[in-house]
Amino acid sequence: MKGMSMGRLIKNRWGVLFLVLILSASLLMMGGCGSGDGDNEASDDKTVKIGVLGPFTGPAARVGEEFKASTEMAFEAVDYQIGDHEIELVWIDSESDAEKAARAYEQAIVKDKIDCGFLNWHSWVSVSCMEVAAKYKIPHFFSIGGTDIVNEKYESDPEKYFYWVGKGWPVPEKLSISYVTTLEEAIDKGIWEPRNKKVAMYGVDNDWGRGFANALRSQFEDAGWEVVSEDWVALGETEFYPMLNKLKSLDVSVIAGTMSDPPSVSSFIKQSREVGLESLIICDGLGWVGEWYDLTGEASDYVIDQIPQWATPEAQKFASEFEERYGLEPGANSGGLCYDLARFLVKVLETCDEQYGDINTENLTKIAKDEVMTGNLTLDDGVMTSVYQYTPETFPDPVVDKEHYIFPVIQYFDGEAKIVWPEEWKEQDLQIPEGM
Amino acid sequence: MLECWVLLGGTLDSTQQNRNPLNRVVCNILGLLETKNVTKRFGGLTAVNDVSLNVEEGQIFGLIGPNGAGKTTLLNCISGVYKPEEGHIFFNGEDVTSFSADKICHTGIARTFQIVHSFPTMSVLENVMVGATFGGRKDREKPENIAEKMLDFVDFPLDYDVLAQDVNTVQLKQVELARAMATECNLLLLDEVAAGLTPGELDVISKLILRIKDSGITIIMVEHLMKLIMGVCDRIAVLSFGQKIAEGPPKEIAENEKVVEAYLGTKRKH
Amino acid sequence: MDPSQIADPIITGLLRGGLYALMALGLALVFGVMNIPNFAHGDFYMVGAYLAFFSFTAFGLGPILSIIVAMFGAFILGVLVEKGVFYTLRKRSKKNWVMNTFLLTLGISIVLQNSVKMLFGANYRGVTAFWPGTMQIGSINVSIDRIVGFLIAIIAIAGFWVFLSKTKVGRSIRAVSQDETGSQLVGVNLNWIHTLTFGLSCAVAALAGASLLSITPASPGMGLTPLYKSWFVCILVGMGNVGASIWGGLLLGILETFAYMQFGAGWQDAISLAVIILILLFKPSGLFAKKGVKSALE
Amino acid sequence: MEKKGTFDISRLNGYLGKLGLKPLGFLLIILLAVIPLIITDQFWIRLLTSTLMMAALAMAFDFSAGFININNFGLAAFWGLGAYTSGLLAVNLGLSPWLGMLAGALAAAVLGFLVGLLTLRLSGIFASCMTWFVALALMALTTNWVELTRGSSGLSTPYLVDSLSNIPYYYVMLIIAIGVLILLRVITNSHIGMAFKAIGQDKQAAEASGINFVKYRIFNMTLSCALAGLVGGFYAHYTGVITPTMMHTSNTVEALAICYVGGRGSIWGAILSAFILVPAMELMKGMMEVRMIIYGVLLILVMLVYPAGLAGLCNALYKFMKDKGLFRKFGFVSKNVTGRS
Repeated sequence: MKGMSMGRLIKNRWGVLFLVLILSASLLMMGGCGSGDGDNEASDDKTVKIGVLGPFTGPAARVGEEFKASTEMAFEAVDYQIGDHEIELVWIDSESDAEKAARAYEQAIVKDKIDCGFLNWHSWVSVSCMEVAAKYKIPHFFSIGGTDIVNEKYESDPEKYFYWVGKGWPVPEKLSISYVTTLEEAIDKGIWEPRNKKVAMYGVDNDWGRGFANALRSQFEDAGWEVVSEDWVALGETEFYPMLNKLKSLDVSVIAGTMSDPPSVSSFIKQSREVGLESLIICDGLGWVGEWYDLTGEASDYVIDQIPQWATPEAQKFASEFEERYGLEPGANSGGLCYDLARFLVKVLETCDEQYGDINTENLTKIAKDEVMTGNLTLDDGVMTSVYQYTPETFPDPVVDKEHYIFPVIQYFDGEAKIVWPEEWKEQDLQIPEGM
Repeated sequence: MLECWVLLGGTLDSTQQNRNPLNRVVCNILGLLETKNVTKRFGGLTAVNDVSLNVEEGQIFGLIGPNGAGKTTLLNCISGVYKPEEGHIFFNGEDVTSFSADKICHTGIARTFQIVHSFPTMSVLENVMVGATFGGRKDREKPENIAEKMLDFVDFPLDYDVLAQDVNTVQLKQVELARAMATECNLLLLDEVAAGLTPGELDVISKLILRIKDSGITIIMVEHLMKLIMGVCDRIAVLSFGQKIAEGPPKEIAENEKVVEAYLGTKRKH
Repeated sequence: MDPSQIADPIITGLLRGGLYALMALGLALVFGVMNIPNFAHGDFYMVGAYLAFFSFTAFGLGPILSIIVAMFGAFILGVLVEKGVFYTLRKRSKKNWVMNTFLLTLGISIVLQNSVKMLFGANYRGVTAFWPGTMQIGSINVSIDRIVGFLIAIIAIAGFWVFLSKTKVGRSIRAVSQDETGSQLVGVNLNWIHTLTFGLSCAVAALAGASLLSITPASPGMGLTPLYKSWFVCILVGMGNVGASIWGGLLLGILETFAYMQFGAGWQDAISLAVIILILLFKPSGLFAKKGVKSALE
Repeated sequence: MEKKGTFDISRLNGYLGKLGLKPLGFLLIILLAVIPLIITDQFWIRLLTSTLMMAALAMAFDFSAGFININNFGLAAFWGLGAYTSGLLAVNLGLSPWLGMLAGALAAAVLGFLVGLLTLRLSGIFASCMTWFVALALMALTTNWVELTRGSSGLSTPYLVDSLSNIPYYYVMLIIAIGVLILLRVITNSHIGMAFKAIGQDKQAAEASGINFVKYRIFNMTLSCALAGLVGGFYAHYTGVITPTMMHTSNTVEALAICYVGGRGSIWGAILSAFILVPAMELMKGMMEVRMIIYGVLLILVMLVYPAGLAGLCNALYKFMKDKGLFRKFGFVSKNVTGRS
């Protein structure tokens, strides 16, 4: 066989040049970054690295933004300094996906060598990262993801999974009961005479949505309501006409459920108004992120939600400071709660420094076991709710009652939340739209 | 693993059948290829209507007719691209009517296309090797050697390593012929091999066709170009609107009134 | 069975389907004329939504004007992409054109999506409504936005039909889609037709994205769903059959709505895909395949 | 193939040739095998593991795209199918992850076979679309069949080995990747590879040359999907959790980009480009969008400027050096250097 000519193989000199350039550039880049990593390893052990897990991109990116801001604010307050330790935050992006989160978390452990983990939003991410934390024995503090599924996993092997130290949010049933109580009280008082006692459940199709709706479902049934349907929708779905028309034809007095991503929840509320649904809507999580009212408009009037309010002066101060710095209106449950939990973490770090003189994974694990889980260490000046405390009985949930941790039930009007329950905090009675 | 698969898969390349000498003898009497009352319809249109042909071994058999007469369709029926609705096709005495295109190739019928089909990013040699590897018997010499021989045979003028996408039409036709012959066929179907060629190139191709015939391969050719057909064919059949209207040696056909009426008449306007 | 149980999903489905039809029309056009399987089609939809959002909120243009701005913006972007990328490729090679352009459109899609993400973040940007209010159709209430969206789709499709069949340029486009070499012989300027077609297709996608803004808020990854839905439609009716993509779009809308009602939210994709796969199993060239136009078959 | 050489090295070359390898490639494989002895940082080991995984996926992709001209746009779904099969079997029936990997490959092979049948009558780009639709349907099914798969919340799966170290995973993946490489190289270098190329480029001519289109096309689809499933089975027990998003088209696009930058139709080009792109992308993770834009621009530029990709470039360089007689000095003499296949 005769050889091929060079000219045909390399049809295009510029092409070759271009590829060679790309090749060498990538190799250089690899080399450069590689050596950079080597330096990190040698950093002095006075630096404490905290991996902050949050949905920084993906459908819940807005929550991630608030997480970032609140955590920064809490650590700026102590100037990123605990004793003579410097705090370094490592952002771990969960992308709202269990698998990606687990990968990123493991990456942060092996690459960035974090000393402990902090925060998280979704419970399915909790479930996957719990495994990673247990594998590497890294304590992870105050993840918000709160459904039963996290508790179940913890209880399946408390020894192994206690590294997932405390949840920032109790199991849904502890909070969702307030909705049923609110409605029942309104009926007792004669504020509302529902045309029937039928309720339809809906929810985003994941651990959170199903866990919440299931808890609420049995609570409604216990109170003598009939649950006539259940609908699960995919994360990010924005088309609800068929489902809402079905609910409308079922003629229920109440529809109750939750969705956690802004496009879904706002489309749902908006479209419920468009199809003329004549039911009271319980929508847990509508107000979780700041800009919901821009998306729903007046369709959100009369919608019932459960969210802590910026009631205390400290809370209002935090909220206005937050808005000033980041140009975002913080959501109470994302920004606010995160701020409290970050301050709790600061307290944990300080305690660790006082007791052991050194902050590292091992000592933090001891603090988690001896102080946090036992209820010795609490945060009692939270901006969102009075006291954050874990006891061996409630662990991994925080203590939930009116003195410790509870959220008021609210109803929206013109984008403003009015507290309708409990009695002590009430701003007005539950309002019922005409004809319901 | 690979061998296993081939074993399990049975006939990845089914070996050729009907090659025993006794069959051949019978065939010589019956003719190498016979179509019996072949009819092919597309929806309401009958493209080939009740056509019976008998092609004897060693002939160059011409198939002519005006545009849309069903010549290419008949060729496609023989080569297994279409299945006729009615009628049968016998090759070497075997009924091959329902054979798929690749199986037809294994029985010893090869073809070329009206618009050249090639494997553009393979070299010319590889193009021909495809035919030698998959069309021929397994126990022959190396496909590479066969391919080189075939390219030599068709006088392919360029380096055999050149890619098929880089050669011109007449060269592609040569490659296609070489590929078809590399399948070790007994019968070669040529579909308008002269289309788009200059008179000089035409000369090259018609000489080549005669050389192929001399090597013992029977040829059926569909052609528009009268000069070529009359020059090389031993026998000619004429199709018009799907039906065979005449058959015979070239001289007879040229004088046949029906043909002049149906075919040559329209041809002159061209 | 209550008649409204059938009528309601059909109405909802039609309203959805109108915009699928519009998207599919653009896709089919580019495939028919330029032989490009455009996988960046959904991203022009996204660009349209963003343009409409900013014109509506930041510049306070009215809804109609915002939608028009989105259309023109995407048209210009489409022209730039065609001139910059496809024209360059066309000059360089004609071999394996379909596959190569397919990869190019993928690249364009990645670049567009991530540029938008970089510029505007991953936030959702939507408007409450272009035209507040609802309307009763049959037994159900429908927002005015949806009806206007549907009307826009119908008008755009009708406009396209008139353009393609009555104007000289439109006829040239159709000629190119049927026989490229032939139309060149009769003096059609191929480069110009290609650029125009691609631009128009992008404009149509952006039109859909802009008119749906109040239903689907703008976000960088929003284009994927409309993209694969328009692909369903095109393959369902037979690729290259531009006219039939309208029926395909409406059909898909209705099919999805029924699946949604019967099996619950989330299942509509799985069900409609299964149905389409079944249809293609028995009729691989599509429901309304035309003879002589490009088809999916070997 | 094998030319008797006076030097041992040329005989080695001949043996490697049978496995579809070149001496340089063989050296690189040995290098990869000893890397964990040199680099102990777990991060790098993990990075190399993901790189090998993407390389294996890209090779499986190339097996279809580069030969029978079908871009298997649903490859990620077959990857996910393998992962879910293996994960579910391990979680519900307690099947060993090692067997689970094979089960994953088998499940993906079965679906690949069916998709092959389904797309039989469709031409290249439409067959690609069809695999995509099947993949979307599979992803929708996995997401919505919450009772079985736990839906978008993700399925927790047991780890493959009970160890904090990532080195065992690295070696398992290395063996899989090399296995995939050798298997695919051997197949594509044989007459089967020629048949693939032929049916990919011209179906009619291939059939007229005696190639059974149906068998080869389905064989190709089945094998390529099975390999993706095998890698998926490994992945399920590597991360410990799988979600339906792993079936997302963006993962296919990643494999596709790696395959095309590597140069399609070469198989080994995919490994080369994976080793450049995956680490580069990982190290740029801080700039999420920018790195994706680089991906897109790279894809466009490769298609516009140098479609032969890295493999084509390497072959050209090899050829150039051979023509200058640079190899003869070192005894690297081999007849079978056509630079292609």
